Amino acid sequence: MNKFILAWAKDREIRKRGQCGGFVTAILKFMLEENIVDYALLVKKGSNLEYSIFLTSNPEDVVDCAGSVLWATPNIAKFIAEYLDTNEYKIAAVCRPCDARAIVELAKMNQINIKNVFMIGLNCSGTFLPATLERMFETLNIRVEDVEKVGIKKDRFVVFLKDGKVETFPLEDLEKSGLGRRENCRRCEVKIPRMCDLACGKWGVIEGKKTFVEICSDRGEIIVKKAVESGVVEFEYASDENVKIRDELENFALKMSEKWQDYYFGQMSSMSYEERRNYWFGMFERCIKCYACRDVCAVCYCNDCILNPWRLLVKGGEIPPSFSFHITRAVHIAQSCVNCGQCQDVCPVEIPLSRIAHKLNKTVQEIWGYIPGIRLDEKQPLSRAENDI
Amino acid sequence: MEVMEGVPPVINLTEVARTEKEEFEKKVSELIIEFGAENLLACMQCGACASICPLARVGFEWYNKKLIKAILIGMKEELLDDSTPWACVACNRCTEICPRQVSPFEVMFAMRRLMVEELAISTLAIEGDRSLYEHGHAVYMTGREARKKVGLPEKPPTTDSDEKALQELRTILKNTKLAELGLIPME
Amino acid sequence: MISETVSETLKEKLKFGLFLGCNIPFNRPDVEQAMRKIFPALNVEIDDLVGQSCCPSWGTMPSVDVVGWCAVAARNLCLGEEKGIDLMAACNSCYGSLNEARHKMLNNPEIMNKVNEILAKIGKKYEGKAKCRHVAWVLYRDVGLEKIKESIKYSLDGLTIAVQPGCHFLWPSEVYPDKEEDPFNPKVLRELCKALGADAPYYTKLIDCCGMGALRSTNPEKSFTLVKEKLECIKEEIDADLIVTTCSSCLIQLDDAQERLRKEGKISFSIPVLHYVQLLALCMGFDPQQVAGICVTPRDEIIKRILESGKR
Amino acid sequence: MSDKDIRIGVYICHCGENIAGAVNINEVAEFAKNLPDVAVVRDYLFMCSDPGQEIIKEDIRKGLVNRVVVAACTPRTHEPIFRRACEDAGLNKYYFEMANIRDQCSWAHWHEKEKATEKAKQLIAAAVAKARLLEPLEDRYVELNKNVMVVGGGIAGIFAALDLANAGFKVYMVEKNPSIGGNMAKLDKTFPTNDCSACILTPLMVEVANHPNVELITYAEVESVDGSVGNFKVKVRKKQTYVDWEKCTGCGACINACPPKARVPDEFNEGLSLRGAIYIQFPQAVPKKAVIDPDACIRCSGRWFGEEPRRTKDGKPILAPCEKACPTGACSRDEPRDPNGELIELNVGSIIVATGYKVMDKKQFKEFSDSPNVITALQMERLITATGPTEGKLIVPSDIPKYLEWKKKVEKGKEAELEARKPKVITFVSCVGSRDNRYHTYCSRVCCMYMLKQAMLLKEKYPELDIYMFFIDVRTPGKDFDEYYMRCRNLGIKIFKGKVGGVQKLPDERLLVKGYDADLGKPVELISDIVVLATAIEPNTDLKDLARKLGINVGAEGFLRERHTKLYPVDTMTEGIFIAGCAQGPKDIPDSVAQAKAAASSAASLLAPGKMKVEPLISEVNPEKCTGCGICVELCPYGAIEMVEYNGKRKSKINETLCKGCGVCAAACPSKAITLHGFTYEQVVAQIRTIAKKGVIEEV
Repeated sequence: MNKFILAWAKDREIRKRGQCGGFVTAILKFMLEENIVDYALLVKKGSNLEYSIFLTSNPEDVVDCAGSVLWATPNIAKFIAEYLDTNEYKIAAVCRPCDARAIVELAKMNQINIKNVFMIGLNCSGTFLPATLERMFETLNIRVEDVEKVGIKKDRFVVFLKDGKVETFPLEDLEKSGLGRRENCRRCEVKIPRMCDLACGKWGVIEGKKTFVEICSDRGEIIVKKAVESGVVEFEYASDENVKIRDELENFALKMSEKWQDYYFGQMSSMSYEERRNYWFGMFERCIKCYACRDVCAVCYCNDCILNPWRLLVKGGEIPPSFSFHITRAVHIAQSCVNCGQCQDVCPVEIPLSRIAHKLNKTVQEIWGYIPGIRLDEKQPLSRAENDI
Repeated sequence: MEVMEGVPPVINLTEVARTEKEEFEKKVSELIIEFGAENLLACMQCGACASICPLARVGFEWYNKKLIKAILIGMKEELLDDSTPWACVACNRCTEICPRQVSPFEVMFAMRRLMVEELAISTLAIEGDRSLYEHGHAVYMTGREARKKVGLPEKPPTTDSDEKALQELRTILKNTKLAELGLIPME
Repeated sequence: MISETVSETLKEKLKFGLFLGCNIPFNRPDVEQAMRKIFPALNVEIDDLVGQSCCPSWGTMPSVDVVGWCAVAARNLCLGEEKGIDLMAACNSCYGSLNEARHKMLNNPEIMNKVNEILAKIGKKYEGKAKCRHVAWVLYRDVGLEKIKESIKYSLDGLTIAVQPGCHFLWPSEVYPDKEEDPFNPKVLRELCKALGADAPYYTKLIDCCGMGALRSTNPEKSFTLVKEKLECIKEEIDADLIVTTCSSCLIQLDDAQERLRKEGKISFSIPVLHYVQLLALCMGFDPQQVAGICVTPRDEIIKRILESGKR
Repeated sequence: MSDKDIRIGVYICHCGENIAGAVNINEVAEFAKNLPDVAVVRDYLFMCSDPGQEIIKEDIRKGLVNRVVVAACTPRTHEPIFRRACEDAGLNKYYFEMANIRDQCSWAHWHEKEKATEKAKQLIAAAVAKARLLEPLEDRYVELNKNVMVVGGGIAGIFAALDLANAGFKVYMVEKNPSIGGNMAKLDKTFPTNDCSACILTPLMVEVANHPNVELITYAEVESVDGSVGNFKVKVRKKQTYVDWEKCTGCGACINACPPKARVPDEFNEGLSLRGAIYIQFPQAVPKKAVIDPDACIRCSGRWFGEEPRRTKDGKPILAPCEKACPTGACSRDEPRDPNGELIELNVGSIIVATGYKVMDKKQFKEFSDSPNVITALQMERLITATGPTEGKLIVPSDIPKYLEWKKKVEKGKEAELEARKPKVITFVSCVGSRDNRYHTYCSRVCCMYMLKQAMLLKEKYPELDIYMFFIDVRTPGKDFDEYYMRCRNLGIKIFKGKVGGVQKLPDERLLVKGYDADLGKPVELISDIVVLATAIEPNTDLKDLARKLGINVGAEGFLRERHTKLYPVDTMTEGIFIAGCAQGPKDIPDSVAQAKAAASSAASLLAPGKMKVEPLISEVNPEKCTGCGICVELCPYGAIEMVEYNGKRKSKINETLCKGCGVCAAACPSKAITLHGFTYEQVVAQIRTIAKKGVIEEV
């Protein structure tokens, strides 16, 4: 089988309800039906801007979760590591690139048994926080109730209204005014999750409701073959034109990220040492030590965190905590940080935590050429001994 | 420049040390290092540089090895009076083979720089710098017959025929020690 | 290294800034003319680098102030860097002074910064990309021996050449963009001469200094002892028909001093001296008056011999 | 912590003037008195001396103190001494802590006395802060395997092996070449007595080979080393010899049969002659066995091992010449041979590394020309020795091919005239690659002496020879060495103080030498027939690799590093591994032998008791805290950590016999689930906090 295919669900209902021809929904349903996996892990849309992580073993439930939710920022990797025993159960998970990268990182640390996690990746050019989205609708004079779904098309923010109308707005202008995508998404450097078994998305599809699928692993190929054989999924090979368009869109998105990285990191590096220290220490002063950043971190995994009060570093009852609280956290995740942005999302005092973590990780990348969450067989640089006397 | 051949029959080290301490602000070795011979102190006086030095071969007094030794001892006045450094052809054989990477060539030239600083140079040596300032060329000739003879335009496409470029060069030179020492007009 | 990439990109176009220096345009313009003839014929574009100056030569800025030395050199190098090309020199002193200055700047950020502070005053900045190449290396490595063989009209079969690469072609090998495999047994100039059909054997004093430059201006007598030793070795060991150098200083010294030594009765022979680009120009058939018309030690006979014997 | 009864004694050493010269002892003592839990503060001229130790013991015995802090010099040499003092007085010796106020304080800040005093206070406060958190630990004992592996069969290895074998230890001698003997076997005579090298070496080679306690494993290299002192598990790869050594009698018939096309430079003759693809390393080799160099072998009869022979028309097999020549069938190619050779596993308690040196090639010294008549001193050695390529006849090296040609003719019974040129002038050049920033900054130590030796041997044998020697300095620091030098001068050898800067070839293969004489203050030049370069002694190319396998250190110059230059000159940082000979640094034969015997005695005294006390300063995993991420497993340099099942989860576990207490795992563990006893996180953090607070001990 070729690496690149265009595929869609054969079932008319699924094709109608699902995004891009319902390929992902069909595959998940198929895997549950055939008992290839015990559970499917996906995101379910609620009313208005609500959503929830949804774990099911019932194939029929999958169809209810069809459709994309750009304001969902589920912490898939953390959920798996925390609540699912991947040695015991087989799971198919729908992941965005950052989720998939976190899963890979945790797998390297023996926290997830990746053999039992089938990853269906979704291309991603960014997500929105529900609260930000609400403010955006307000600014753009759109009623939340009227919105069917939202999307991003190149540099435009697209709103699909329930009455069938489609409105688009320049994303960059929105973002410059403090709206738009989450900060980490703007800087994100992985748009197509090739570390998954299947990387799916609409990029590269020229016409019709189809999903562009890049098959990234042997088992991914087997599943697609089986699904095709069982008549659940139909496909055609992607043409050179399809692939070219997809590459162009990916590069466009990456270029945008590069610009944002230059912006955020440029801000940091243009500060003098003094300024920079004052800036960050000022930020850390705000900390109320709620531990949310730590608890939500997709690549943290210790049973007994050394930042727990009275364990070695942090005094109980002291607020703000000593700066070593933040430094320790930053250093602990520096090599593995996948820039998922969860820490920053949850911070009640709005410290730009993902910015510092991402910047530190970029430094690790520069020194060792290690990009976290890309290759399972590549050890983290700080966990590796070089045989060089 | 007066060429002083020969060394005093006895070198009075006590006197050399006293002069260096009492009469100069800085040790001559420190000055030489400042003037570019960074590895001066690595020298172990093995003599390899002297074995292949053209100056030593034709009988100059203070060729590389001896110059370094004299600097390390702290001799200054004798060296300032001597012309050897100005005869150095900068051939750099010594740099190539020096086992301590001292670059004796650089010591020779640092010595020249020290002599310039102390204005212990003849007008002859200054001439090149003046010519460089005047024309942009160290060697300069007004006679253009040779160029015409071989079928070339009278003036080469250098600072010689480009006033703006010459001014640029002069600006550069005015920002160097040449101007500081008053060897060319100050800015 | 950034500098390598510049020469890589040059490979396709083969374009160099012709760096003249002082001795060539004023003393030996026939060498300049020879270069202006041969390179276009070899399909190498040359740029005049209008506004270039002295490299600076050893007796000037290098003897005064390291930063000043580098600043003058950097201005010349900038002329090439601004056009994305390397410089090319036929004078070893220029080759040495420019490359040593560049080496100092690349290895010492402090010098580089100070130089660029000075250059800023004339609106220039040197980034260390452009370097100075030697004509011999350009001919040997970029143009290639094959192309040289193809381009010549007259061959030098039967001639014995004593080569004089010159000190700044070899040392300090660390600073040069092109390096002889063994700087104490240089091969490039010998290969270049062989490509013209001549024999260019090793002789004991092949790498010895000619005694030019500061040594000659400081003490001509002492300088001439060196050149005499060298000439005698050439005569005795290989009895050369011709001396070929790739350095304008060596050219002047070997050519001038020979005449003087003859007059003083210190030697009794006469060996014509040519710069390699002149020899190549002659072999390519250019007008001897233009490309080799200036000398002290007579060349007429050897030129006649070349033009008569080796027509291909 | 405060509920425990902690009474700390702080003992400040003056170290003569070493500490007291920069640190104000009284001020520091006053400061220490006010530190929490400090019961006693005393100072003394030399705390490590007997009366000094007695002060500590007395306080312990009287019950005045139950934790001891000594502020003195380096724990590397002195911690064991003070620990023992505590133990003698009845205190658990791990209730001891040391503050180094000499190496890192008084010495470093000798000219800043106030700051030195301030720093001493902080260091002592930090040590006190740690001492408050110390725990009692118990020593462990490990059983020791009494076998020893000696790596390298040169003169040092041979002596180490013989001494141990004679003391009753089983010795495995691993040598990478087919024969033992090392570099010494290549030498003609040895200074300062001019003994014939072969005469004193070969009997020892035979003795070690025949010793019932020694097992020779030649043509073999160490592949891997696991385990630790007392229990090293070594894998040795015996290279494929392609000759059945059981059958080979060393008769040499095969060597003569090997065709000229298969000839390559002979390593034993330093490339001055050629050897066949099948060869015996040298005539006096031990074991005297042939090997085939598979890279040189041209597969004469179109046949390799295990391949069917081609056959003549009448069906007879066509055999390779060596195969045909061998009278015992040792060279038979009927059976296939594994090119990887054989892996031998050894269990040993101690290892002695005596892998020797190599001399620098002259190739990199371009200024000395590429003439074949410019040779290294080791080549000169081969040129003058009776076992060399010319059987000791002195001719210029460029004519050796002529000599070999001539010899072949004579051997075939033909009459022939030898036309090789005999040298009239020989020049020696010292410090080639030594004392040279571009190559080796060290002095190779033996060059001056061997140059003098060669010059003397030459001059004595050929009085008409002119010998010129160029030294930077003549270094003869050894018994009878300077007398040897004077003997040379008296023979009329011309000695110059100055380095040769270049050698140029003359058209007739003679050499123009350009030197310098410091005494005349002038460059000098001469025409010489042979130039001998005293090229530097340098570490073997694979020494770094071997050191890595053994887990021992290599110094910046590339030689094996001893634990302490003066006090532990044959020990390494890895317990149980000793070093001797030129692998540790350039040295002459007497020094190599002395070191070898010292290494043997160190190994013997370590292994003789059969068991050994091991410090309990090792790491331990708390499985409750461990998340099983496995970072520590990857990082452990001793392979001491593995993942095990614990309550149904994978957790890491540390093997205490392998753990050396380096602390890498404890530092790397993100959960801090690993404790390094004696350096616990709490203890180290307490030290750091104290220093960060400028000597104020914080109650946590």
